Amino acid sequence: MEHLLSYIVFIPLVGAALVLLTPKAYEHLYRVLAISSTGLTLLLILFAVTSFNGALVPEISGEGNLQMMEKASWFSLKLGSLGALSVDYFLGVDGLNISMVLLAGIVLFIGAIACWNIKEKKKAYFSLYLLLCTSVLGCFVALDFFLFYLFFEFMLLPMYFLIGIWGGPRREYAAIKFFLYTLAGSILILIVMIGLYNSVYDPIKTAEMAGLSMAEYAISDIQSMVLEGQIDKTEVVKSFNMLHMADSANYIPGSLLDKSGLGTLFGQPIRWIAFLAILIGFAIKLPAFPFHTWLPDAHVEAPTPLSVVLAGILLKVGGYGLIRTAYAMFPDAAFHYAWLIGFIGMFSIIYGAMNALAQKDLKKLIAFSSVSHMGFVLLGLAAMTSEGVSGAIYQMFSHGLISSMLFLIAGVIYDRTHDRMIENYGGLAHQLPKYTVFVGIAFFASLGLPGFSGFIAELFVFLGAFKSASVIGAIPAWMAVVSTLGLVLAAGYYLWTFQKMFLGKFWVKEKKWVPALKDLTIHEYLMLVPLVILIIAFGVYPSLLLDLINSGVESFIDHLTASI
Amino acid sequence: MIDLLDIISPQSSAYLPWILALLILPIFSFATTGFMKGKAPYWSSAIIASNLLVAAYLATVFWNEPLTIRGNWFKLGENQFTYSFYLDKLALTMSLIVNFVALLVHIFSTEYMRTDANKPRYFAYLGLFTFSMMGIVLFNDLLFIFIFWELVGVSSYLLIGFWFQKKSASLAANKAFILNRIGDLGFITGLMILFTQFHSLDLDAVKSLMIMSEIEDGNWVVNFMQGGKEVISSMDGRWLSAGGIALFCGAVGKSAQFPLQVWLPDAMEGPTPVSALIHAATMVAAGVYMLARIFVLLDAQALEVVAIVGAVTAFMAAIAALSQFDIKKVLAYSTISQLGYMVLAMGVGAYSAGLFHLITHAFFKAGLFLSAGIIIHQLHHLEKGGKKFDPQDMRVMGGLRRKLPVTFFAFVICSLALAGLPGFSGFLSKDAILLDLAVWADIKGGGFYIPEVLAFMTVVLTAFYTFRMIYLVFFGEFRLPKILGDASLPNKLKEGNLWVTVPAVIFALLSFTFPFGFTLNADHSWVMEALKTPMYLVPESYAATSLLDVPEETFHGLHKTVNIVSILLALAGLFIAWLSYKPGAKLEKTFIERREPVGVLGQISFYHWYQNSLYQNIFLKAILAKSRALAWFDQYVLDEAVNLLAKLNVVIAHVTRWFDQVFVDGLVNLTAASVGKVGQLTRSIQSGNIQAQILVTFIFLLTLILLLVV
Amino acid sequence: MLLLGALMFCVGLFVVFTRKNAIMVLIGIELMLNSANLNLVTFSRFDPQALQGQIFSLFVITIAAAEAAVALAIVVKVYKYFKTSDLDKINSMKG
Amino acid sequence: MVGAAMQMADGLKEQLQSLTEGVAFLWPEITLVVGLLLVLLFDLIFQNKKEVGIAAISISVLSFLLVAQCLSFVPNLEAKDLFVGLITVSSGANLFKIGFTLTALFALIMAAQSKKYAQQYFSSSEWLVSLFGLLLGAFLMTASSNLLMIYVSIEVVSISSYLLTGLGKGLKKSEAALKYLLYGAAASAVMLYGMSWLYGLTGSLDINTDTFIVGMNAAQPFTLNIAIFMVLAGVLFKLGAFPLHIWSPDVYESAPMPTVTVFSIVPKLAAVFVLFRLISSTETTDFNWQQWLGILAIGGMTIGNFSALWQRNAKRMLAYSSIAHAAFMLSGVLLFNRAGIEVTVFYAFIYLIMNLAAFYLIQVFENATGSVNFDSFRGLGKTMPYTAILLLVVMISLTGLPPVAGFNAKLFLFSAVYEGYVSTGDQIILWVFIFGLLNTVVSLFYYIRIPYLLFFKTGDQIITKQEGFRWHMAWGTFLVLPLFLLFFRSDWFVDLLNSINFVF
Repeated sequence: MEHLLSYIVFIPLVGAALVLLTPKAYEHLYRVLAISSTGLTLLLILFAVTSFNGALVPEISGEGNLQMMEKASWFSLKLGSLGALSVDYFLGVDGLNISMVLLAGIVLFIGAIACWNIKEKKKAYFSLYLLLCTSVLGCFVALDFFLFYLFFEFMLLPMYFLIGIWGGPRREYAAIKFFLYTLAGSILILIVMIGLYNSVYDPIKTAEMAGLSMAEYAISDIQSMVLEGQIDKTEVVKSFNMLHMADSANYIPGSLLDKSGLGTLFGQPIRWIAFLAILIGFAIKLPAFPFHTWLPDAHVEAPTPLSVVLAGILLKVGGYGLIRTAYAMFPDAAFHYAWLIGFIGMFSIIYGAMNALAQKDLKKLIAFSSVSHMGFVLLGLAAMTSEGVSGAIYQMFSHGLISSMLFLIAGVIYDRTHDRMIENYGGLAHQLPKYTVFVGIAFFASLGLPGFSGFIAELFVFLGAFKSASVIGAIPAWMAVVSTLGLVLAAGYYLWTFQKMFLGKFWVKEKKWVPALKDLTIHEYLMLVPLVILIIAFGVYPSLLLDLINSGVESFIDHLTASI
Repeated sequence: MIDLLDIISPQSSAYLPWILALLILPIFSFATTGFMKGKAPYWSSAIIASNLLVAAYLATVFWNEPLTIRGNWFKLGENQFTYSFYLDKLALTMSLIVNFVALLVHIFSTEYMRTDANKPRYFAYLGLFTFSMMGIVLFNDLLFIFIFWELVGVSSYLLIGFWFQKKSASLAANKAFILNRIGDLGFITGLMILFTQFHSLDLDAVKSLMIMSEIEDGNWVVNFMQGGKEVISSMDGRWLSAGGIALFCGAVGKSAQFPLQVWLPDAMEGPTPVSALIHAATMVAAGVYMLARIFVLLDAQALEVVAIVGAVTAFMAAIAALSQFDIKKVLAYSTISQLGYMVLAMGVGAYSAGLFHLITHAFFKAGLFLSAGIIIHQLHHLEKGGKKFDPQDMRVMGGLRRKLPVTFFAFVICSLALAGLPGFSGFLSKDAILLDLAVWADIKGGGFYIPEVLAFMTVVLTAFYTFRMIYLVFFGEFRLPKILGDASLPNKLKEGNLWVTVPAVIFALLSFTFPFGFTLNADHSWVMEALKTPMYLVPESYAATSLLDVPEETFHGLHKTVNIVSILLALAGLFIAWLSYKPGAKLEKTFIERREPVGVLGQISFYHWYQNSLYQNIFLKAILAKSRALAWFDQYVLDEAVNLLAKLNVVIAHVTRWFDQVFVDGLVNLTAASVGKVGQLTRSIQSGNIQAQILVTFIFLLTLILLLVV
Repeated sequence: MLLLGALMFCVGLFVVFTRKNAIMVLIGIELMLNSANLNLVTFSRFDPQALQGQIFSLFVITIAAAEAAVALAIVVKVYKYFKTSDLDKINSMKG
Repeated sequence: MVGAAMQMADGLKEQLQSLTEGVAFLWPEITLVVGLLLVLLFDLIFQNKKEVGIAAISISVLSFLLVAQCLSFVPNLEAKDLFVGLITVSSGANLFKIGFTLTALFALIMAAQSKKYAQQYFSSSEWLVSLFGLLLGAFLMTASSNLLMIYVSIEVVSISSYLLTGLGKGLKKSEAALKYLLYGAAASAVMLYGMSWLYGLTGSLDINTDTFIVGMNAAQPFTLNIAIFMVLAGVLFKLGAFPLHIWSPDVYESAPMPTVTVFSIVPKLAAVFVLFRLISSTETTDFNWQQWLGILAIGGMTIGNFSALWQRNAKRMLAYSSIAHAAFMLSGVLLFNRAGIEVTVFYAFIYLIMNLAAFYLIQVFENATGSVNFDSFRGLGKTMPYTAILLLVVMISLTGLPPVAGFNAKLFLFSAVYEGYVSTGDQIILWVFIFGLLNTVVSLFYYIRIPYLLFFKTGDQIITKQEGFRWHMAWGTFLVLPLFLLFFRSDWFVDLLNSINFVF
């Protein structure tokens, strides 16, 4: 199917438009619209995933073997001495993002189902939700930095309003904190983006500009012509293409971010500083210590579907962004800072888990566990081994499913009693046996029990992180060993929570909650059961995902190691 | 050069369905039993029985010719992950034992759990356990062993916490799981080390590559091909020892070794048949089984650690078992102690002896637990309608041999095996261990005699606590009526029915020597023949001296001494127990009133070296305090810092406003003051004053000019 | 002449800063304008052909007059509301 | 002698010819004057019920002007010196003029839409005359290439502004007008003094001539610096840039909405243009424009953004925001290369649209609630959702986030700044770059406040829910659409800018 990715990205937008156009009298249709449009998107994504050829080795630093590519010139302009720059409408999938697209489809669909019970201001809610869907999906398939940034920033607004209007008691604080925090991060990314596109040219368009036919010249010819000055560097076409940015041959000779140029700023190579900026930008989104403090607030205040989407997919934008931009574009800096990143990852794992141990609010606990689990992503990336990076991607995918489930579960109890304090419950297993089963599954999945997807992911990260020292030397082996502590702590906070809330004698703080405590409804099964199936499927049969990402990750690692 | 991919290339076999059946049947039981309501026990027992038949069939087919089956699981980067089954005598024996014990426990539980409303759940959990245990046994891939290792942990968690309305049960379940997890960290670290070095976790691959690895300049190096590409793996040689120790950590958790053994006594919160199956016979032995699987990969240092840990555990737990009141606690400590023996055996290189003890222990300890279960179950019946009491407390027992003769028989037989008296299975296996230990200590010398001393002391202790238990439970008079003041109780107490006694008796029969060979010399047992100690595969400079290299004569020379000493020691233990706990003895008389043991040693014993409170107070509290501190830090420092940044914005906003307006004032006032001297100005100037604004602007401009020009 | 101009400018500035009456401030501004005029006329000597400076000063005078007219109108209006032309007291906005 | 006389006569003839030729190029200014007179006449002739007539005349004159300007717009017009070098006509200036006309026209529409203002503005001619005067001055500012012309045109704008501020009743208005006047007069006096020195140093008022440039290069640096800086002060005053920004919040707060709209756009952009002129003729001197403007830009964006944080009044907030935006434009100006010019002009026009939209929409809310205090915005998102969403878009654009043109404006601007740093290695440009982007975060704090109040808070005042179509929605959409359009196709406008030859 042509333009498949465009359909995937924009169907929710069409859904949003339909919601806006549907009069208030048909209010009940909004959620149907939301579910059907995300459902349709999911179907298309499944189609895309099945037609995705995992064996093709993508180029990472070029468009070779990019699949379902859509590229159209969006605009190109010349700005005086700034030279020509071109922005493309450029979508495509390779091993690095296909899994995220799949995850986005699943989580957004489940999130849409979770929106079922929204009562007030439905029109605004559902249209914002669908807008959010479009921007998230766009983020994962956009390969033009401008387009990526558009979607990346555009996630903030719907999220801001969704938390700020439909959230809990401190929603305004949380919403503003979320917004400002992530904006600060994205400004850092913007800074680097400006630097990048000013340093990178598009060889193909440059050739066009110079009147050279691509039939006669290969890209490398053009690159060497630029390097040798046969094409003047003011004549090149600057590019927002993220894949071109990853190819060090595409850097304009002498530009600030040119690897051979190595301009310095405050005594540090600019490439390193740019890498750090982009790292912080995405680490905020991820979130990693010490940039995580917006997350607990946002999660606690966000309504359930939003928590699901936030933890399930929005955080992954941070990880994916790191892979696609920071790592692919600055492999040398990534290697230089591997120790730092690995350490942050390790520290986040333990710090998040320790914090979770002390939380009294169920949602906060899950939020901190997210911090802990996203630490694995950083650790895996820092390792710069194929196991580590696969693990990082797998962890993002798996955490997307598991944390969605965890937040749905927290939502179930909150829906019934409007209270999330762990200490206010005891022995719920008597009253809500089926719910307890799902909680148990979710908790065990999250603490990395084999058979669930989280285990595979964490195992890969450990293997990759440990291997790093002897293969590439990015991070020392002890980081992996120390990080395993996270597993024990995870077992600690989940099991204690489980024990306090569900085991022992039945007890709740308020008598009036008792009649409200009914077991799962069909609607809740509808969300939880597919998640359980997916979590187990990806835990037992990792090839489901690995076949999609393997060649991409391999190529990515080759790209990294070639540039160190 | 060997290509890794060749080693782990898929191997198929027509018997794959049979092996899969061993896994699928129990998990099928897990999946379906929950819906069976009242029929659950029969349903699941039937499934396990068929599983046992499958295992038996496979054992007959593959006893002499091990079977390897391998298939691809997934590919991660260039690394092929495989699943592989390996059916050798060890695996077959284990699968037989697991299924056999499981079957008997199922049968036993049918009666034991008859009145429990949640018994479908119970039997389902048992199915899950059998499934995971079979996984550990059958798979020949460390990753899969680890996976099922964890699943076993979960089923243990579920079963310990089966009566989750009891807070103590749920806490015990947590404790078991978390302490096991701590051990598993080591396991994972071991996996990391092996994977990094060998790019595979398949045991065949690991072993073949381990043979090829060498120590060069203190580095552990191995060269091999992987899919046509040459790989040179190299890391510091110390990782080799670390890897072994790390993997052993997993066993420390699962097999309840020092310092993680504290979960096992608590795990007695679970139903007694579960204790028999999981926490005595099979699951806790998985650690030893795993050690056997990786035995050849351990280097001298790792083995020393294993031996020392085993000896210390054996001794500590035996001490702890001396003074317990709870019959299951005694058995639990005894289990820990016996597991210590097995681990010690592995550590000294007594592979066959260790596994032999694993097998004998599985039977006699299961028998002990089931017998104890009968006692508890029957005493529990007395509780109905009457006053509540703790049916596991030996203080309420006494003189039960008359009321429960079959149980008494089973219990005593199994106890004799446990104490290691000739004619019983425990004697054979313990003797084999002690012999190898003695040889090992002689080779090593020096401080390595300590494990030997500890092990021999444990023999005395074992006999002592075993017979103390027998005296307290079965001899003397029934103490419960006195405590409750109800004289009719003895008449109500009845022997358990066939559902429960038959399994116990079967185990008792298996605790004699004859199932393992009509001999008093362990070496002549078919088990020792079947499970031959393999050679170490680690590079020579790191390898321990294998007992296989020790001349036969050394063993012969020591054999008699060891035999006699151990028998004497066991008898000594028995004698002391008789002295102190025979009916009418001083200790026996006061036993009933005692709240806790007397004396420092008694306390140490009773509180198990205070290990629990040590962990509670030092580690747990520290961790919780730290986590609270971190949470506080997160909320009040980190978050505040961010808020502070926001507030700083506000402050800057104020400052700039001040700059904009108030500063104007100040500056203007200042000017006013200076100008005032000239004469004109006396009045104060207020903010919002246009002149002041002009002035300030002007001053700004001047400052800027000065700054730049100067 | 230039010095005189500079002096006038400074005096004008000083008046602008110190005088409390709006009219006086205006006069100060006029002084400043005139100092510029002085300059312009002086410099015009070096520009004998076009005499641009002198023309400029004519424009300045005109504009100053216009400005003064507007200013006075506004002062009248202000006086209507505040009953004073003291700048210290004309102060209702802050922030 | 005769020859010389002949030459002089020829020169005179030429000059006369150039004068007559020049008039033809001044048709927009002339149209304005005609419009002004028409309004004045109409006011004199008719006695009552003049509102409709005056409004019709003024709006039609401006509309005509706008259409004519657009139609006659030629991008690559060769720059032409008119009136013996007093005035230079260029495409760039014409582009700006179109923007001014558009702004003025919209201000009229705003006034016409509000009952409060319509009565005030169209019942007599003063306001319109002043507005036309301001516009005329702004037109001339863009065309002046002579210090005299610059001074005169700035004064025309200033005096009109004082009048516009002071017109109508109200204590605050008169106070603001007085302060504005005193401040402005002082600033222009300083500028004039500086100009007189420039004249003295170069012997020429015509800043495009060689004599001027040669004289500047030969001048003693210290005097030159002071003189240029004094001239700069006058321009900064019009630009409302740091440190001559102090007047703007008071004036913005007290002046009526349509007037503020004009204030916030027309003089500012005209000042930008004058700044370009000044720089182009003094570029080669010792005066370090980059450093000066860099400091002013950093100071301006910081002071503007941070001061805006604490405002409780939408107009005051926008005043500070416009200070910050002026500083952003300055950071484009300071590059002074082709890219710098283009991005500044791009930014200026996006700023124009954003501010028009912002003031327009705030006026819509003001019409509904009668106040521009933040408190009055509470909960209006519920009752006037569409307008609120439009305002949200505008605020997003002002912050500089996608998908609205404010983002492109910032992106291009900072790209140019970045490029400027790369090519010159000047530290100050780097700091401008860093401060500029960090300030964007700060600006979100206050821009998001209005949507925050609109959507998150509930108000106490009861405004009937407006479900149906209102004209202001159409106008608002009309203003907001270009923001989207220029985000998605900013090349359209940039291509236009590319084709213009900016000559100063």
